[in-house]
Amino acid sequence: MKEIKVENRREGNILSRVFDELNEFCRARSLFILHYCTGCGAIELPPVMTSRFDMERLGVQPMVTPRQADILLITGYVSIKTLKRVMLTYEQMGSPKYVIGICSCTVNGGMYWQSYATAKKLDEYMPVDLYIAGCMPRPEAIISGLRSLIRNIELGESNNWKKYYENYDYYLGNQQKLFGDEWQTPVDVIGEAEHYGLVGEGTYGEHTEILQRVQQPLKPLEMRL
Amino acid sequence: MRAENYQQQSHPPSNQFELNFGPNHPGIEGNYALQVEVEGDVIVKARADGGYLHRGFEKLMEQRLWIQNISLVPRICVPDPSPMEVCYSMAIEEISGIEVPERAQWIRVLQLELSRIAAHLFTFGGHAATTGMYTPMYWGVADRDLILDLFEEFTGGRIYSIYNLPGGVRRELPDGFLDKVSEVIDYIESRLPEYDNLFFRNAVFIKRAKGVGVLTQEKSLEMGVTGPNLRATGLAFDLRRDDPYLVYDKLDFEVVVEEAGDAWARTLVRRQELLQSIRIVRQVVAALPDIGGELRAPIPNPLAWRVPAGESYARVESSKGELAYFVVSNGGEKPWRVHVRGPSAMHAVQVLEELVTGGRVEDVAQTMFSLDACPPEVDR
Amino acid sequence: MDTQIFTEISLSEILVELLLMPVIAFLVGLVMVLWMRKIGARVQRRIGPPLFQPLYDVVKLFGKKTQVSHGVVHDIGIVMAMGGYIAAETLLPVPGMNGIAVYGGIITLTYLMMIPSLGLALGVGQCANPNGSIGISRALTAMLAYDIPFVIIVFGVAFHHETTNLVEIITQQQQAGIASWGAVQNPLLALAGLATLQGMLGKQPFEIYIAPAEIATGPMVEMSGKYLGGLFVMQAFQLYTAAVLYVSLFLGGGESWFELLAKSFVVVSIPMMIAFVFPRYRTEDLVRLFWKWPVMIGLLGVAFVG
Amino acid sequence: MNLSQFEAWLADIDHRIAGVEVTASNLNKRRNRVDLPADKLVLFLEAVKGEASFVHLSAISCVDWIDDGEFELVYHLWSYELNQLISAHIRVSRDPGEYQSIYDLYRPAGFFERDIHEMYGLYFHGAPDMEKFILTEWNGIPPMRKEFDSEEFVEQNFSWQEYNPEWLKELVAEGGGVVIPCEEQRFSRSVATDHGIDQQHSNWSGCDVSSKLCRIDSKYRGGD
Repeated sequence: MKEIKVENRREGNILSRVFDELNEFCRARSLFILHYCTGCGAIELPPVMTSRFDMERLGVQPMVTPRQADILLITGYVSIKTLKRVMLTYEQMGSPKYVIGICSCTVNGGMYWQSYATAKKLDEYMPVDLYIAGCMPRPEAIISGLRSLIRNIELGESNNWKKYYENYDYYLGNQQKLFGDEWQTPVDVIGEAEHYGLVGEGTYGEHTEILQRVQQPLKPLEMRL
Repeated sequence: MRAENYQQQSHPPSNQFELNFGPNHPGIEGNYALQVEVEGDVIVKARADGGYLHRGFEKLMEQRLWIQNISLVPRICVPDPSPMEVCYSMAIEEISGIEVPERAQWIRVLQLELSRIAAHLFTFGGHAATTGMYTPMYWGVADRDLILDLFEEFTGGRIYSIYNLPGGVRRELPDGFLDKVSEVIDYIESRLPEYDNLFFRNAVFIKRAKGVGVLTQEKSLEMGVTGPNLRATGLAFDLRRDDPYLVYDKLDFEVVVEEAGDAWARTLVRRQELLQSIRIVRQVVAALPDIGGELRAPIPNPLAWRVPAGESYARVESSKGELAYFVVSNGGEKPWRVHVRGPSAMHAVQVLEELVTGGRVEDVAQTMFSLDACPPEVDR
Repeated sequence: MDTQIFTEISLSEILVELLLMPVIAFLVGLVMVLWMRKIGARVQRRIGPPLFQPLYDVVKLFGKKTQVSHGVVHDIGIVMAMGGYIAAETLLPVPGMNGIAVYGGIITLTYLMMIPSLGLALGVGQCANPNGSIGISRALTAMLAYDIPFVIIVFGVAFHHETTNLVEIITQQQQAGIASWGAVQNPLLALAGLATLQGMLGKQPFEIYIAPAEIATGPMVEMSGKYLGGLFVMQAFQLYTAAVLYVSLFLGGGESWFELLAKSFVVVSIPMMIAFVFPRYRTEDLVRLFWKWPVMIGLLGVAFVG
Repeated sequence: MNLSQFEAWLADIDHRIAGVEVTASNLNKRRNRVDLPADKLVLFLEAVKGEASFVHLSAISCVDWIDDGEFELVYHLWSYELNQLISAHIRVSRDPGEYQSIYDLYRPAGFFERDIHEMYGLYFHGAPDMEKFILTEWNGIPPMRKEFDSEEFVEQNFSWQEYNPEWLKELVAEGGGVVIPCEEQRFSRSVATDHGIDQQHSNWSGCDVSSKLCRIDSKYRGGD
């Protein structure tokens, strides 16, 4: 086992440190996957889930809504239309959250590199914690990928979700390049970053300025009787 | 206020609201969406929304060599990929006038039928899961995995086999492979009674599935429904029998028909087709050792192959219905145009919209899964 | 006998019991959740989760960094959902601890067991997610469906023992061995009780209000972090409460903890084994079914109560 | 109608509807090709559906013949009684890009016409729904048109993952590794011209191929 880095742990009294340890220990062992089949790699997920490979052994189980989930599996290529929905889903998930890019297409476009319809580098639009390459990766590969994610979480090394807050400007810029300047999501990422103390150097920038200019405040849902 | 400034605001009744089924929804097969307007529990309007899986296959194929596209086409339908490459190869063979050796044809039939069994096992599980019974899904996917193991052994890929070439198949079957096929087929057949007890004789499931999403024969003909969904309405039509390709005319099998046309009938048709596929695989396993000869007809250097100008329309009965490739060549290195007619393009859009409307919220997912809609075929 | 119970308990003892009973209930409930998932795994021919999985889940959910709240009522709803069961635990006598069961009785318990559903309805209503609204309306309908046979059963049992005091009911059953158990004395009521238990736990075929494939887990659709954790805790309580209540009413409670737990796990296994091999009924079928068979059997049982 | 009657019917059709031409017919293989002028299509379809029982519209395919300035529309019709397929070919001018819908004859046409409209920009009058279905987030020209260069679009809008680890750098420094600049990759790269199909052909004739392959080979060998 690798030595656990001290600086990754929150400073404070012993009790809170023990609590953090426990928290991280449990977090590594209970991962809820969002049930969203974005691409063709999703066909290898049922075998992973079901009787033969049984990922519940690792404490991983599918959940149906982004609010409940911890892991966003991008199973293969994401078309631009899907990417919009993936962004909405990603921002709705509660942190700490992890993104796993399954299949070669999430790395570099895969065999659809010529295609006008698919996004090529997933890493540009959201921070990815782990890639499982292959077209498509076998269930064993997915399970071993999940295992290494579990190990990373336990060691406190998988903190990529913080990057999204800290470098929001970069990610937003790439999204705007693809979706146009009017792009906005219902989630107030900057507000969340401020609230949870995750504002970094890259949180604000030219792209967030564009966002603040075009952003229309969300209205509360109309109540009708 | 002046009259021309007055904008009438329409307030829908309070029990009416919009609901998005998908794209991120467990009740949707794959990455697809259905926007429904619900009044109480009843759906008054449904609109399919596709394109989430669009990769521009047809454009990609125009940019790649004829032979490169073989590895591209299986990705069009993920649960049942084998018919795609066979159909594409058949289309090229027809244009260039290549005769496929008999042994290759039998091996292709083996591949197609194994793929069909796998796809049907997958569909049951999905259908059962939409009604809240997850055990058939767990069993079905695990049993399907045995077939994927077979595929891995003889083609090298679990899902995408990329085993065909225009003119034949790539490799000879491994030693002792046919014995393994019969073993797996026997095992799956022995499992079927358990599926029956769990699923097909389950009173609650029958109550849920009967009368849901009824397609009459007239309507399914009008709307271009094909495959098991058409046979569930009482029309005995199967491309394997009525537009025979490969060696299906030498094989003995029945075209399964059900009359009711609802979700239950569609599932029953698939259940019985499973048996027919097992029957076909047995015949192929019995016949293959006696059929010798080449594995593929000679083709020019595939990296510089110019398929002669012409066009062809090849059709295959996939597990979802009529799958067709319209391939046009202008004599170049790359296809001029490949049009994929996915079977789900019909029943996942217009038919689904129509069947869901007037139905209940709890039956949307079931209707979609019982139609065995495959969104990547729609989006391509 | 009544006077003895009232006089013997001191205030400090009651306070300790009030604290201890929910904690024990929670822990046993977690084991029951694990038990349920293990049974499911076995039916589905797989191994299932590790031993401490339910605990990991709950701790992780409470430890999530972002907690998306949809307003005060959303918070209160979850507190009500958990609190209703925590209050119910103090009214469920277990070996060595009676809590405030002697003061409450079975009628109060019945009321308390409805609070979680109502709390959930409040909380989910605030989320404004149509899936959640559909889910909660289904959940309330289902509650209406199983509560009628439930009330009949409770009435029948109380009539049989001529008391609404759970401690008294358990003591009466324990006096003459198995022959005096509710299940032997009123088999029809026990049968109706089993059906009600299935509905109360919300397992297939009565799972309509969760229905992931239809309404994306209905009431839970907008729950994240500690809210979902609260619901996980609620589920543990729910399993415990339903099982122990059934054991107390029909299987003579437990003279020792071992006896009680053994009986509860047997009881709770029955709905779980049914759950994994059935699809779910539609709402109207569910209501029709509950108002027909369990009600009829329950009424017959009441008629035979001597 | 049986098969021999159908044969006679097919032989007679060009007399009844002017301009219809049965260019290929193979009843054994169950494929028949019909070419006809665009304005006669509905007439032909009505006849073929009403008289010869071709009730199933299998597909409508669109082919972009950019050099002729025309779209070719192919209607594939199937008869469940005769087990025959008729492919009716018409040509429509590319420029205004409009044609009439056959939705009232064949309902599956609704999907195919909608698809062709968003992929090729060919508008069908009278179709019930010409809204975008797949490319709702797409603002460019219809992507299946030949003049749309998908690769150019990709190069403009997306960037690529860098993969240049140390071991590869060392290999390349020694002269090894397979380093083919993007513009030299033969099998996927199409030459970007307006619609430069011809240029593509002349560039990549057979002998050229072998020389390029050799070059790649020598690069391989250089590492040894």
